[in-house]
Amino acid sequence: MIPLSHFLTVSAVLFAIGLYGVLARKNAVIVLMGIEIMMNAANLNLIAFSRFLPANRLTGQLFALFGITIAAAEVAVGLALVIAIFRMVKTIEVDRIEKLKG
Amino acid sequence: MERLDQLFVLLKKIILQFAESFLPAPLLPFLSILVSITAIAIFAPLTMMYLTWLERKVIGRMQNRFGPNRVGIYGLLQPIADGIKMLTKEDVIPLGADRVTHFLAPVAVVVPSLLLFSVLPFGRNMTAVNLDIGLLFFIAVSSIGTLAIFMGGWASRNKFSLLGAMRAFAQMISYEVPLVLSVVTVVMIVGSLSTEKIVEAQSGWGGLRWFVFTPWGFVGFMLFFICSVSEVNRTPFDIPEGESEIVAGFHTEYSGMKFALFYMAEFLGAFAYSAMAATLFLGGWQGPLLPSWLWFGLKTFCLVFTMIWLRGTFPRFRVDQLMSYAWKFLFPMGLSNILAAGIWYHTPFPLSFIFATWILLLSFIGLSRLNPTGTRLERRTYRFAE
Amino acid sequence: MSYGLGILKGMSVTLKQFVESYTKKGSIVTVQYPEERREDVERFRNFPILVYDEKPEAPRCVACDICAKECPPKCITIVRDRDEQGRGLQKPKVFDIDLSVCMSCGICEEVCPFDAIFMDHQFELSAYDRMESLNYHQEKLLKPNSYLHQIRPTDATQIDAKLKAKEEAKKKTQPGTTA
Amino acid sequence: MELFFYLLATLTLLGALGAVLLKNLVHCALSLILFFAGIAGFYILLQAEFIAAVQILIYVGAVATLVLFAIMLTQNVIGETTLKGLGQNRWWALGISLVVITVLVRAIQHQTLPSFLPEGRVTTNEIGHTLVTTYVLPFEVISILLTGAMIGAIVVAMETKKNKQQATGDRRRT
Repeated sequence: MIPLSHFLTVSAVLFAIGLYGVLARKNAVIVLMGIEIMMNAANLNLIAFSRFLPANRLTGQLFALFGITIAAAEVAVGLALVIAIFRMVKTIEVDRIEKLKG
Repeated sequence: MERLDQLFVLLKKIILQFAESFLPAPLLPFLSILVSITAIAIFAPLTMMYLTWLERKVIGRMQNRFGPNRVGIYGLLQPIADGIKMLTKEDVIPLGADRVTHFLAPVAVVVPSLLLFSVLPFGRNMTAVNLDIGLLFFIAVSSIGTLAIFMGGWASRNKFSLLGAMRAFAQMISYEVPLVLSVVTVVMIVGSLSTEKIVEAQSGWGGLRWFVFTPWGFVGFMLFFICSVSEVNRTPFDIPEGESEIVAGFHTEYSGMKFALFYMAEFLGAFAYSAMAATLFLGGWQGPLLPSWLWFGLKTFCLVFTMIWLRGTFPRFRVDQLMSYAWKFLFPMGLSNILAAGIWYHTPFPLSFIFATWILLLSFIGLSRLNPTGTRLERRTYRFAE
Repeated sequence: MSYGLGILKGMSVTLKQFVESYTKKGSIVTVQYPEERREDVERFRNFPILVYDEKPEAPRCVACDICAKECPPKCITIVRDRDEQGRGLQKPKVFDIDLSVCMSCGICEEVCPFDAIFMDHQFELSAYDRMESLNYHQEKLLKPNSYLHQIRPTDATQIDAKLKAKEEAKKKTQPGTTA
Repeated sequence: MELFFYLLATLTLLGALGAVLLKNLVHCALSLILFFAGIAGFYILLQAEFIAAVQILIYVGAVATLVLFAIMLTQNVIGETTLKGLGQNRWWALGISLVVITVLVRAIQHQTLPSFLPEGRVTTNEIGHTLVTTYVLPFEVISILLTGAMIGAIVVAMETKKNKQQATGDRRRT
């Protein structure tokens, strides 16, 4: 019987890995992947709590469902932006895209 | 009759009883799962082998020639000969390819198409894994196959296979949407995702309760079947491995056993999709006289035969026709099908059929009128290599 | 309202073919080669053969080398026979055709003024090594006129009639000039 | 049961680390897919099959495809996907994420968490039912959000006449 704390530690570690990915990587696509990993870690927490808490067990799963749809929409818009940036500036290195001129 | 109908279920019971004597008690549930897994693991490759044989015979006969008839009587040992040939062929890994993905791609293609079999209701209480979200599982697993094809195409690091992989990607995504829409109508009417309940909902009146006889069911069946032909990359939607344009598409660089796996995945997918089409719209294993698993086999065989028949008849789609057909015709048809099913569900009997057919006919004519057939590609503009 | 009927029409054609292949007698055209054989077609041409009238030593060929010059892949090699004093004879000493090169186009048969070379119907000539065993020498190429009659009756009779007519014409002019 | 948990945990952590650390972009994407599959495995362990199937359908089916398409579109040459690797501020990033891990794990240890498992399972039609009765407002808002995001993404990424010339133009200049 796996206690709840195990699930929480795993999702915490995953969240940290996602955070590291967002902060350390230069390529915009990998940054978006990092955000995806963080979103998934949060969803994992939701489902873990919905499994262990005796109160109405449904809300956790419902909010995880909403979390998944929002993450999907967010990735779609993020990648559209990345492609638009690539078309203009020919590079998607995050630290090179800081020129604000038109 | 009952014993014949439950033949395989009784067989499994006998095996379990026999194993009970020497196996410890907690292992029994694993054993029952193991038995159904081995049943599928034996059944799937066999059907795949004899589907290849069937395809070559039927297409041969359609082109006024015999199919394979040299190896064994009527060429029945031909699949075994093909298998041996595939095994003994040298396994070439191109220099530029990165080994890991090149090796993983065929595995990642076959595994989903085998997983599809676990949810199919082969007969009365003969579904391997009776999930209550069986249909959702079927669709989710079939979307993994698309990725594996991309892996294969990208890993072999040559222009043709990458082109094929990108084409496969675009095609399978844009045909998955109408597929899911046509499945939504059945789920909406039956009210459950489990394949068992869907089949039970179609029983009664000696087969007249099958969904295919309702207006929305017929259109849904057509949509599902067309989309499944394209999900499996078979003619007339086989652009990813269009032999004429891009050598062999995503499995150009594969030879020997790996190519056999790609080939196997295609046929397993074809069988699984036709079985699901039969379950959803033709009343799975419902049927008056014959045992249930025979009815399931007959219906799936007819659908697979139509897939092969399509292959013997139609030329290949152009890429832009393929895309516009999916988004401009099948997708709106799926939406109007859901509308028709909703109306059919809530109106009393005589009126429901009239309304539903009226809506569907209207949308069919309207969409066919809207989609100009015979559009030419606009003049190609050439950009010189920079 | 006829959207989609084209598809059904197309599919009905292939279905008809499929069903007919079982019912109609002549619809399957394949010939099961080793067991069944296609009947011989007169103008079928495979590799060339040399024809002799009575004795294999005196073939019709006079080693005029026209066919060797005309042969596109140049697979015919002819050496004229010489008698003791070294004068050329109207007979080839060496006449080789390299069957692995010959594309059985039949040009040698057309250009031959003496109707000495014809295209054979025999095509099962596989050999183990490419070089030596497919380079047919004169003995292998020579075939009696009767064989020609057997495989190409109409052409053979016409050619015999033509030869005979030439024979008389020569005999008629021959006594004239000697007298 | 514990065996599955540890197996899945290693699989998922490997996938996440691979997605973040690997040099070759497409390898990152493939390990991301491994990560998504691992998360779906966790959901099955937590008896949330519906969410696991939805996770596979949406993430492995669509999001990973989207990421791969983006990688393909933003790479000038196929295969040349090695990149300059990590940014120079990666030590800072490592420090911050370590701090985050210690804070979270400490919080989990001190918390008294329910350890017994309530019986009864959440069935799919229960989810469907509550989704359309008590949670109907967020359900509608989500559908609007999704359509908005979809149209927005298309408009942003679309190649219009204006920026089509820009795309080809740039390449000719550099």
